[in-house]
Amino acid sequence: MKRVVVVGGAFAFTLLLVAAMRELAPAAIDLRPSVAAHLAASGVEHPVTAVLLNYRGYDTLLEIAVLLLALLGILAVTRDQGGGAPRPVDPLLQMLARIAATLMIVVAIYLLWAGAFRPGGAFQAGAVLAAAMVLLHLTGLLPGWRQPGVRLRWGLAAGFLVFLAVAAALLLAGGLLTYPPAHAGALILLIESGLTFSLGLILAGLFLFLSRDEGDAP
Amino acid sequence: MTINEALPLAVLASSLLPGLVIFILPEAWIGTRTTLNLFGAVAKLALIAVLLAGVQAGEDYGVRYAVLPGLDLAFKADALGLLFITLSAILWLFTTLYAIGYLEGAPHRSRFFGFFSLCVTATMGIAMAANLFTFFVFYELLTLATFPLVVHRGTAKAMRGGTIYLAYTLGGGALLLTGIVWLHHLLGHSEFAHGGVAAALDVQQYWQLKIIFLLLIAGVGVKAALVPLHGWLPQAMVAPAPVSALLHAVAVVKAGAFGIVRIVYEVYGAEFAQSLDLLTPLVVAAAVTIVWGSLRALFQDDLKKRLAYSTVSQVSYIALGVSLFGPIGTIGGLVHLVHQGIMKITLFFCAGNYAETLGIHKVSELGGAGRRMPLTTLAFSIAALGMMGAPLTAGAVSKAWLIDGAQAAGKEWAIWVLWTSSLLNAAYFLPILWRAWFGKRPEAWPQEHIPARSWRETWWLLLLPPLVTAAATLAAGIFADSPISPLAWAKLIAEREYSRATPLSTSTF
Amino acid sequence: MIDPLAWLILLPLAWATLAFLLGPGRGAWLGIGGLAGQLWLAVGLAQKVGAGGRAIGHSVGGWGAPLGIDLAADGLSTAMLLLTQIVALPLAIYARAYFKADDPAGLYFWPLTGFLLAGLNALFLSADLFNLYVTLELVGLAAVGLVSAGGGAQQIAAALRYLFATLIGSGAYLLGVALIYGAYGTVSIGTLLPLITAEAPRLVWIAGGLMVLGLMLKTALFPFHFWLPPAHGGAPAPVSALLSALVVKASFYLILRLWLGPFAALADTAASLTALLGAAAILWGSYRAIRVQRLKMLIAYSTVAQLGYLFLIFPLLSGAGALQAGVMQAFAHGLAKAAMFAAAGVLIKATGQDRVDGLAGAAERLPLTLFAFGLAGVTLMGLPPSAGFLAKWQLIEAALAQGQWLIVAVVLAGGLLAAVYVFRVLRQAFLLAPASRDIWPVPRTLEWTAFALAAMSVLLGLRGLELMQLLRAGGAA
Amino acid sequence: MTSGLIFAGAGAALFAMGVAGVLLIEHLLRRILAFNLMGSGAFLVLVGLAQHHDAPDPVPQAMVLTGIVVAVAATALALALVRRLHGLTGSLELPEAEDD
Repeated sequence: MKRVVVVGGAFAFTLLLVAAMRELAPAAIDLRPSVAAHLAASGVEHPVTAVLLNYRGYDTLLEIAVLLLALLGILAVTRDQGGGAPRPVDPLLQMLARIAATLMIVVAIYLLWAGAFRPGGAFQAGAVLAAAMVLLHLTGLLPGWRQPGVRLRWGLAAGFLVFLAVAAALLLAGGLLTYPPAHAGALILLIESGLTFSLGLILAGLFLFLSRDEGDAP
Repeated sequence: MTINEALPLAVLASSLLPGLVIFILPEAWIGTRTTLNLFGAVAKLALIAVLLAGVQAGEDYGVRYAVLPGLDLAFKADALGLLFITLSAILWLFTTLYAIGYLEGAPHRSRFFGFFSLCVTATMGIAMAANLFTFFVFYELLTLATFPLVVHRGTAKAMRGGTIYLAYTLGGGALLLTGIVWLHHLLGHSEFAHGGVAAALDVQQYWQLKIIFLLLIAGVGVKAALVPLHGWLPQAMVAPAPVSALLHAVAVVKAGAFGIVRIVYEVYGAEFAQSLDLLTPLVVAAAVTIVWGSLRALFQDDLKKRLAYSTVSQVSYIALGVSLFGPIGTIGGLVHLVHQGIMKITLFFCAGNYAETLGIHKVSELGGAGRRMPLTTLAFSIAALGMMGAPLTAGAVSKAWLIDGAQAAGKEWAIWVLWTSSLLNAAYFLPILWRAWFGKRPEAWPQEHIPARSWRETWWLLLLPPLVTAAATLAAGIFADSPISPLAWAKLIAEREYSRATPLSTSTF
Repeated sequence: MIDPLAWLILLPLAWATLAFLLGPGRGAWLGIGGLAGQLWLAVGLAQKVGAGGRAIGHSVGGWGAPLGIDLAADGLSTAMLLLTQIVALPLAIYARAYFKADDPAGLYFWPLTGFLLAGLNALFLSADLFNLYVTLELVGLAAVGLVSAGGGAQQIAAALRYLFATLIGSGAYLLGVALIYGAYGTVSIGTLLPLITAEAPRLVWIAGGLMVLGLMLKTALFPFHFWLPPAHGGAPAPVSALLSALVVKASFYLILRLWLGPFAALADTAASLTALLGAAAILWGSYRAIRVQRLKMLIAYSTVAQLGYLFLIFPLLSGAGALQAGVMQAFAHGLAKAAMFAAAGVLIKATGQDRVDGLAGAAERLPLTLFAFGLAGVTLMGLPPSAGFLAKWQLIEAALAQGQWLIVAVVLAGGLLAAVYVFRVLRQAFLLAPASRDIWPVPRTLEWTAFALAAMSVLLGLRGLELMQLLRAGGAA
Repeated sequence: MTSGLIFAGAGAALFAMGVAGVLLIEHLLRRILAFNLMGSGAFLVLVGLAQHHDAPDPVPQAMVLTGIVVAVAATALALALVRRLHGLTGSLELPEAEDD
């Protein structure tokens, strides 16, 4: 009964929504001209990166906070159970993984650099870094993480702290995340570098902290 | 802040501050607690003396401040308020003395006296409220502060009594609040003023005023124990004797009766209420309550329950006097506010003495108690005779004025009600007196806690308060015509109420 | 010059991160210090907004809406900011004494709480629909993290229910935002205000419905309340207090903000239905609170009921006084419910159990805590003198002015029902205590912070003038 | 019907399917997947509807990037909770709510 109601409701909702979408006239406001007009002052050349880190950089600041927060939530709920011994893995696989991981670090650096003028950026770069770490973990080269020590904690928080420090400094200088056009490029690169590093650790942590949980136990 | 603004607040503070300090005092600090209590009570009396003199000389005492935009917490010490304040403050002093004796050695005394002081503070606030909003604030505070006292003993029976008390009073509070907010919405304020404020409204709104009157009277009628809203009062007699004294004489039922007075005279105005035909139903309700309470009292063997039903009946004398349109009835009602308090508190003190000293709780156990405890029984007899309206007592004065008032208002049937009630009073009080003085003394008292020592039949702290209030019962009757009697003050109030024939318009605010 | 708007967001973010760097279980003083600073900022902001009588804004990035994101503090958002810091500071002091060093529930309390408060402050200040989505998620995930921290199976299950509810809620909100952007090309509230009219295309109506429904789910309005009692009743006391007092208010605030702002033209149609759900919440929540055996479940169901009052104001918003009543109720409930959960935490710590009828002995030994519970109860019952009473008065008056008798009746009935469940607890104080009962000693700080919160909920009832004047500072964004 | 509108319509369908999934599916991992479907639907609507008449708009694209990160965070937290629940109860379904 519940199933019929929910599925029927979902179907009706979709139809209603699509019908309503088709009636839609062009939007009253078009932001593309103003995105383009201020691109020169934004410090980056790619419009999406400009929106992400300059025009709506505040969204991104809070977004990183959400990510760090999710990691905290995972740490708070996870218990150290010691985990099992690393699984025996084919040495050939391990060698391939080492090579892949090295390449992935290079790719991450490229993505970070490319973000300024084409699709790419800190998040993508961080995701590749994290993937490298997960790969190493799965091939038995990197053990799962316990409750983080002080160095790992700094590593996890560094990117957000840099972002926060830049935001605070700019706020003292005038306005929250109001980059002076002359230094916008450098500041954004600084933020992105920090983020790439920490995002890599955080995203990897989402996997590696959980991998030590007793959920693993048979 | 001028002296005239500070004095009403000082009256509140004189019981609020000792009360708050007492809450945090350790249980064993008996001396400090007693000193604080008595200091507060005496200081309050001194402040009230100043106010009495000032009001008689025509001074205005009042203070207000805004709680919300357009909503003021406002106090005034006028003649009517002072009548109630003086009564409560004097009786508070004696009830405190009595309670100190009564609760000696009992647990939770800091809690008890803390809430006790809060009760009196709430009563003072009710008496000095200058608008319905302030009145309601303290009216509900009184409910909250009395609940812990009613359930003080912590037994299942006490809890049941307390729950019933809360159910009635909070329910009544909800009705009262509805009426007050509604009126506040219509008028834009809820101030009290001589001659009333409601007449300023349009004729089209009169039907709303009638419903509001019903809500307001039902709200205060719960505490005033108007039939059929009286059910809590006999249940609440599970409380310790000083609390019963507080409920019946000092604070709670009086707050209800006082509310009726303020609403009739200073919200609607007697003449306006009369013109809306609101007073006649109130007279009828009061008359029914008077007879019903007395009838029920006849059949109670439990002494405190009999006294409780007697209160139901007697408090409605006040409502009756107030709703008899005319100054004479007003004087009768107002003076009974004081007289009933003095007499009923004496009766409860004495009932407490019987219970504490000899373990007597029932009328049927009272045989010969008068010979064992002559002074207590003497005080009881004076107060009981006063309740019947015997000559030379305060009760006689109230009754004479009420009967004259009924005559003047052309409501002869009300005289019959009063006489019927007096006969019923005699029917339930005289057997008690007879039994106590002349009944057969039992082999052993139910539970003798306190042995007699020479002339002292019980602790002096238990004995002194009923003797003083019994003496006051006689004094208020014999010296009724003196300028400092309750009667003289009631006349002053009636004079001020009826001298202003035209209701005040709201523009004076 | 210190700009209070942006610092109210950066400060908690900063101390949360630093607390994380200090390590598990550390950072209490950092949090308390940071919160003291936040309170100072919020009070300063309130003075500025109140004195100026108009909203204060801040364009993040210096671009200005619609390209950039705007922050705005008008009377309503300033009031909510004030409430948040006022409630959170005593609770932080309480939490420091509550969590023992090795308590698994407290290991990440400080950073999670910091992010929670940053999310709340950012939410109250944001004037951008998409940015509000991010703040909603920040608040929601922090709250779920706090509920689940160190918990057993029941608590984890409660956290998961809460998580799914809050994710569906913010998902619906996000779809609404997507439709709005599709229709108008902007998500800035200020820019949208003149664009959305009663003749808006059907899609905008759907968007408004989705957003409001999603937020109702996050506010646990009846019948979407199912997730709240286990989550609030199962978490550690300081967390329950933060959640019940503040977190559910955030999504309510957002509904109010949308209702009064961009969707004002569409809102009338749903007002009666909203109030009806509010009335049902009051009756059902109170009924459950009267029946349940566990103290914290009682308080949690009381939250379900008290949230109902907030939704009674929607049909009255066209007249005077309804917004004021809503904000007063938010303050009254926020302070009183924080006090009540704090007091419950003391009672549970002292007796080692959580049943209402097992408290008789504890009450005698912890009179201050019981007094705090009582004062908070007075506020919840709406009895004078308390902020709850003023809220009730304003609500009844606003309802009378519009002839909404049903609302008057529900408010009065709700107060009486609240009395039933509050006195269920209070009467334990007066029962004859069982002869022997182990009472564990409890830090005095816990008792006094609970009392301070309760006292504030009562004292606000004696002086609500400034708060109401603050609300006059209008002009969103 | 432009390509943007097709994307948006598909997004609406995905969203509805996701919600139905979260409501109906007891198995927690699949419920988390359903939630992700729901999020993807909303992102598709955001990007698709915005370019419904015209060329791509960078603003909703940036918003979607932000939204994806938030969804990743929520998914990770949900997975952690589910694993913990599994560790404690051995079950991948929610126990009956304890209402008292």
